[in-house]
Amino acid sequence: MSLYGLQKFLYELNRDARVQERYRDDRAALLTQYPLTDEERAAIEAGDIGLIYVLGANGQLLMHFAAYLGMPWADYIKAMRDGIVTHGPVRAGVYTMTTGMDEKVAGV
Amino acid sequence: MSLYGLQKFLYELNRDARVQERYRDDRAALLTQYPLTDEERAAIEAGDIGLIYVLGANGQLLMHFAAYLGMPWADYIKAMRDGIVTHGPVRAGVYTMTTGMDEKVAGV
Amino acid sequence: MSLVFAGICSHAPGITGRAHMAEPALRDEFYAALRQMSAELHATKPDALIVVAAEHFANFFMNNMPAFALGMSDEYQGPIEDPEWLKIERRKIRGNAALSKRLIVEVMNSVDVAYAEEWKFDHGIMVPLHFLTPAYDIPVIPANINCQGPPLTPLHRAWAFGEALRHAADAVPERIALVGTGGISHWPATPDSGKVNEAWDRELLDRWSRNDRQALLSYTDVATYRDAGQGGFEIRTFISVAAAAGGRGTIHFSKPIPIFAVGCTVATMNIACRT
Amino acid sequence: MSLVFAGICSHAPGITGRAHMAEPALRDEFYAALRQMSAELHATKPDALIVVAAEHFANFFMNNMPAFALGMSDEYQGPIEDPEWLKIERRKIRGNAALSKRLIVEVMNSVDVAYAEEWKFDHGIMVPLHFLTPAYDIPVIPANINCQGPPLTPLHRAWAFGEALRHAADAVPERIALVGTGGISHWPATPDSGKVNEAWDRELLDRWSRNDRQALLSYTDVATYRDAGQGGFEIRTFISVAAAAGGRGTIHFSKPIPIFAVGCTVATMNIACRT
Ligand SMILES: [Fe+3]
Ligand SMILES: [Fe+3]
Repeated sequence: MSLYGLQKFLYELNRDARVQERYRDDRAALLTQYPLTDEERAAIEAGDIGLIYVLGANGQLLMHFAAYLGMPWADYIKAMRDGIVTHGPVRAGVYTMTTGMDEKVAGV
Repeated sequence: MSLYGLQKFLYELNRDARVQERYRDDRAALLTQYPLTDEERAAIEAGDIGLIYVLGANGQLLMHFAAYLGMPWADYIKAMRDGIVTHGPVRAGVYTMTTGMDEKVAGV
Repeated sequence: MSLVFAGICSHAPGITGRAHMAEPALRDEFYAALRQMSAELHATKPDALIVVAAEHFANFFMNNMPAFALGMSDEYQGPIEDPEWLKIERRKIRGNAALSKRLIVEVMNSVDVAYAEEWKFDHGIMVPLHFLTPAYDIPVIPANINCQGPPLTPLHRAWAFGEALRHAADAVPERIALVGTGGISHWPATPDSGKVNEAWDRELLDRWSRNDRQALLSYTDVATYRDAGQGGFEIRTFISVAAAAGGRGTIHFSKPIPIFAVGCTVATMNIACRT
Repeated sequence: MSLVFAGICSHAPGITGRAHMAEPALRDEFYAALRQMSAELHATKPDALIVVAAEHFANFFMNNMPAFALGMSDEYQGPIEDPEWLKIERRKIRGNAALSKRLIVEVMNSVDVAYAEEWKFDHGIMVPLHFLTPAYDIPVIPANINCQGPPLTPLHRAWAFGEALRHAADAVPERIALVGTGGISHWPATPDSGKVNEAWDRELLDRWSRNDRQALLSYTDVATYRDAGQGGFEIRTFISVAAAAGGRGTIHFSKPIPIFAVGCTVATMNIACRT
């Protein structure tokens, strides 16, 4: 249920200008609307893309949050790699099976 | 597309406390978010249940708006009957085929 | 393990919300039939109860209107309506996400169901639960059929959905109960609210009790609307239960209660072996 | 009247959004193949273009995740993403609600599609349109398959969806074009972004070109994930097109462009008579 809340926040932030407005102006209140663990809430507050990836958020949601935070593509890819180094393998969601990270196939 | 906007407003008002809050505090701004004709917007502003029924809103949406406006069940049924007398037959939606209104089968 | 119980009942919000306005003797007879169904349901010791409900625009809208939906959460809420209006207190209702997922994967082999990891129950589920599981002691798996916003789910697909639910119930180790809820002929939330076509209802319930697939699927939406109102579109939920159970039905209660805006119905069906 | 065109192409957001980072000669060869497909598409004089796209959580979420969805509006918008990020300007795109409704009613006879009276196109539809109908001169009908949030739509149902679209296209008086869009093997929006399994892609496209139903439906999600990444789940869109067209396919372009995070593909299929 918790990854559900994390992903729903990302979904609504991505598609709704009003949620983006509240994210800027009233973040704490906004986040109380989603069922989030403390770790998830802190990761969102900090814009910690690497941790959010490890927590299991789908990249189709996460890449737009990274773009919203102003992160260039190469930094976004690097943040996910760093997340795995810091926090270990992806814990939930469709990427739990993802393996090696020694290739830099995108060239970034 | 317009009945769609009218019904979507009712749907979101029915299920979302934040929309209800904006309906109370910031109605005009809230209503700009929905594609509405002037007639639809005026009917919502006035809480004109009879006209909204004639405009085609589904009763599964409309009955909750009537309840939200504090209208008892008998008044809600009467408002729809009065709407047809005042504005003519239902113009769109699933009730366009609805016929007579001479029976008071519900006893209200 | 298998489907262990199958039944149908009404769900109109007036059943609880306008209870005080009904003729007491008639109302209490209806309530007693619902309580009897509750006893029969519990006697089958189900691990979960699938409630096949009808679309009322509580969770879904025409921006993404599923022909069929199934819940996939460990916890639901209800009623979504004003509790004062429905006269049912708002509460959490236990689900079973893991069981839901196994059922959904099975159903998806033949019916393209949308899944929903949250769901706010409206009167279509809360009214039945209020009588059938008043202690909320059986985990619920909500299901939905689009009976409200055209294009409506075709009747033969509602039959296919029932068959798919049966296959799924038989494929999991748990004991599964199934209740379909809907009005038969009725004109809810319209100026004709309270009108009932008793002859049409008798014929529908006769076809249902005989589990006459061909007769059940021969209704057209145009004729149903003419004879049974837009509320008549909800026969889809009853059709699904007939397809799932495959047996013969027994009508325990069937009388119009106009202030409830529906011909109130309580019926069960025996579970036939799958052929 | 009938299905008049069938094709497939890639839709990765990098194709437009990171165009400046790609090797120019390779990129331009790919763009030329897309423009050639655009010319072939226009030559068939379609009245509407159905784009079968893959779920990316732009319009739908796990609170109501349809296995299949079809748009039913006269007007759509796109891209939903930041136009700067995708490098495609935000605009309105013409649809055809009445035609959508007739198609949906036909499709619903065998596939339980959700309908959507609004839809904000993401890169999955905007990138193909940017190249295929740069003047936005053909009304679009968006379609969606859940390739993203498990439980995913089974492959054999994606085939059934393609067959249903074909039946529907043949049942309406309009000339219908169909484009399926998706990556083949790819690991989009992951640390492995840019990785491509060329051998797997060749095999998939070979099965697709031969329209080998059994071979196309023999992939399992576990094996696809292992060999082709989560992006490989999008083969569902290609499978639908093969089922709809029923003919043999021709691959016009198929090369990895790592910065686009996908093996870029352009292919068309001839329309076989229905048996
Ligand atoms: Fe109902
Ligand atoms: Fe994609």
